[in-house]
Amino acid sequence: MADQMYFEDVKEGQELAPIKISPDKSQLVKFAAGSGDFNPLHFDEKFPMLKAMGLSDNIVHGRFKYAQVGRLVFAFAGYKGRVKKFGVNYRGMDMPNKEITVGGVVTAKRQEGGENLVDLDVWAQDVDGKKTTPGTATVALPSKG
Amino acid sequence: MADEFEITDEMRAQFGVDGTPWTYEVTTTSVRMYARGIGSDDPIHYDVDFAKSQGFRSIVAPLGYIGTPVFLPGKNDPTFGFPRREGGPRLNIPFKGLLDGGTETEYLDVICAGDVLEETSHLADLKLRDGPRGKMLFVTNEAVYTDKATGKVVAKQKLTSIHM
Amino acid sequence: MTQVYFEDVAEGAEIAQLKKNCSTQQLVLWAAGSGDFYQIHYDKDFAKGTGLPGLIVHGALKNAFLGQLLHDWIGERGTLRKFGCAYRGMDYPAQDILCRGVVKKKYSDGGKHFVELDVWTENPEGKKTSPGTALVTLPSKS
Amino acid sequence: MTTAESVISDEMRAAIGVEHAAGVMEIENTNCRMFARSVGHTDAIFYDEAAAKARGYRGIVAPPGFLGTPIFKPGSGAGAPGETGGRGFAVPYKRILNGGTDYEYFPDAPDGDVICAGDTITARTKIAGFEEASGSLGPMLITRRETTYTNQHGKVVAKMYGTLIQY
Repeated sequence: MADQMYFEDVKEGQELAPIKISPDKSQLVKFAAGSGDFNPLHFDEKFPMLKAMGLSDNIVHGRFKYAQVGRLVFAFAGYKGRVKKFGVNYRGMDMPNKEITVGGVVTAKRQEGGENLVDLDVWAQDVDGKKTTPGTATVALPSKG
Repeated sequence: MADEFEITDEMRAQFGVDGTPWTYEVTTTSVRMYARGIGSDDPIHYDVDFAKSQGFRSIVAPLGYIGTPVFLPGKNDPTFGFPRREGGPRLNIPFKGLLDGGTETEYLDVICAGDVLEETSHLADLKLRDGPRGKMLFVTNEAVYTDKATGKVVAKQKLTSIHM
Repeated sequence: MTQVYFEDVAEGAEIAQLKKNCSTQQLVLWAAGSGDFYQIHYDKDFAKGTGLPGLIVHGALKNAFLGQLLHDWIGERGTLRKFGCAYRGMDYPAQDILCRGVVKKKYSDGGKHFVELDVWTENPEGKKTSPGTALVTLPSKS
Repeated sequence: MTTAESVISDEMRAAIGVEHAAGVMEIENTNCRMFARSVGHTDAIFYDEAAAKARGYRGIVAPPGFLGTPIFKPGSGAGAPGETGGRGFAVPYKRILNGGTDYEYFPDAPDGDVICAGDTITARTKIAGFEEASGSLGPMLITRRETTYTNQHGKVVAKMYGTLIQY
């Protein structure tokens, strides 16, 4: 875990340290185990629904990408920060073994209800740069003061 | 038929009507398994002593994980594990296609191993839009998670599915 | 579930069979349940890369099936003392795995009523892919 | 095979009976249910705490063959105790097989107990012995391992006997 980020350190337009991950089938099976979502769409290449959906390979769980955005935001908040809210929309599919880059940027800082809040745009994007999973997050950071 | 589908007042009347509550458990082994599943190596999700040294009750649930529903054979979905509970909204949706539209979680507290949560879920929103292949129905359900020990709401999660 | 009693059991008699047939999903469920994420059980290409014909069923899952066979047979008042098997042959997804057991010996000792069994899993050709033994106690009617 | 060709070294003989570092296994509601679900168990004592207590157990019962989940540390192997012991010796065989696994339980009080959710189990593995044999695979070394599982009350609740075949 990187050093704790403080509210005073943050500037609008600041980019978050990205996470890159290329989930293989083993990773997706572990995610099935962790999340309880055992939909064969994500690990069985013979699953009939794949063909019905016009797909030639398994697809990455949307919630896996959501969780990667969660990792990004959690790392930004640090152990002393608190993630208040984070959400994404699933706009495109990602395939196993293809690199997914999870990124974010600070869109606003504000103080509200005694908290130092930072608003973020967050996303997961595929190798072609398409944001398959865009979203937003709000994090409360500690203050140095 | 799907093309003639309209959102009715009867459907809107189901907004906010909770289904039967269900218990979700957050355990050390379940937190670690989820953390492994997302590829995290942050000790805050694995090492109880370390998490306590950082001021947490126990290892911290990774964002996006709000516990595992109690699984009872015949009462939970065998693929997804979620409870097939009685009560709650029942929509008669004529669309065949289904996509996961989005997930949004609001946290009111940090969720840690050892937490036992009561989850209630209700229909929060319906939206009908025209897509390239006809009508698309956006169904948003909201789940509210309450810590059974303290009675406090710790998280709210909105799940949107797209029917088309 | 009806309770089986020590007096009901005869040496040489077969116990109720348990039939299994593993989907790929069940192998992934087992990976989650057991913590064994070795890819030969769910990644076809990986399995073939190790020289296997395709995905194979975990040996430990077949062992656990035998555990279920015994647990279901002994009923609420029986106890499972020992069970296990050797891994002698591979089983594959979407093929029947028949779990069977035969009473080898029964005896009473120290007020307990013991039953020894031969247990095994069998593939569709009738080959015993996981032969093993078990020791249980059953309640007595007396 | 003659004894002159034995692959069992003095180092291996000295390792017999020596316990490896103990591992801690956690038994919880969630992992008992997951294991039971993955086998296809139907008995409610593996899923439902109230049903298990009604049958006289302390909590959800660990299904047969389930001895808990080792505490996972990132970057380390996740293998359960007893799964890998005995592979570290220099022997002239390249291939390895899991020969089989047997479980023994000690359900009788006062010395034994039934494994239930909430238990923390300490697992200690040792090599019980080596054997050499010659079979259809050619000459082989059989390593017998034994793992003892002791719960938080100091009661031995299970033993696992594993067989590793190198050939």
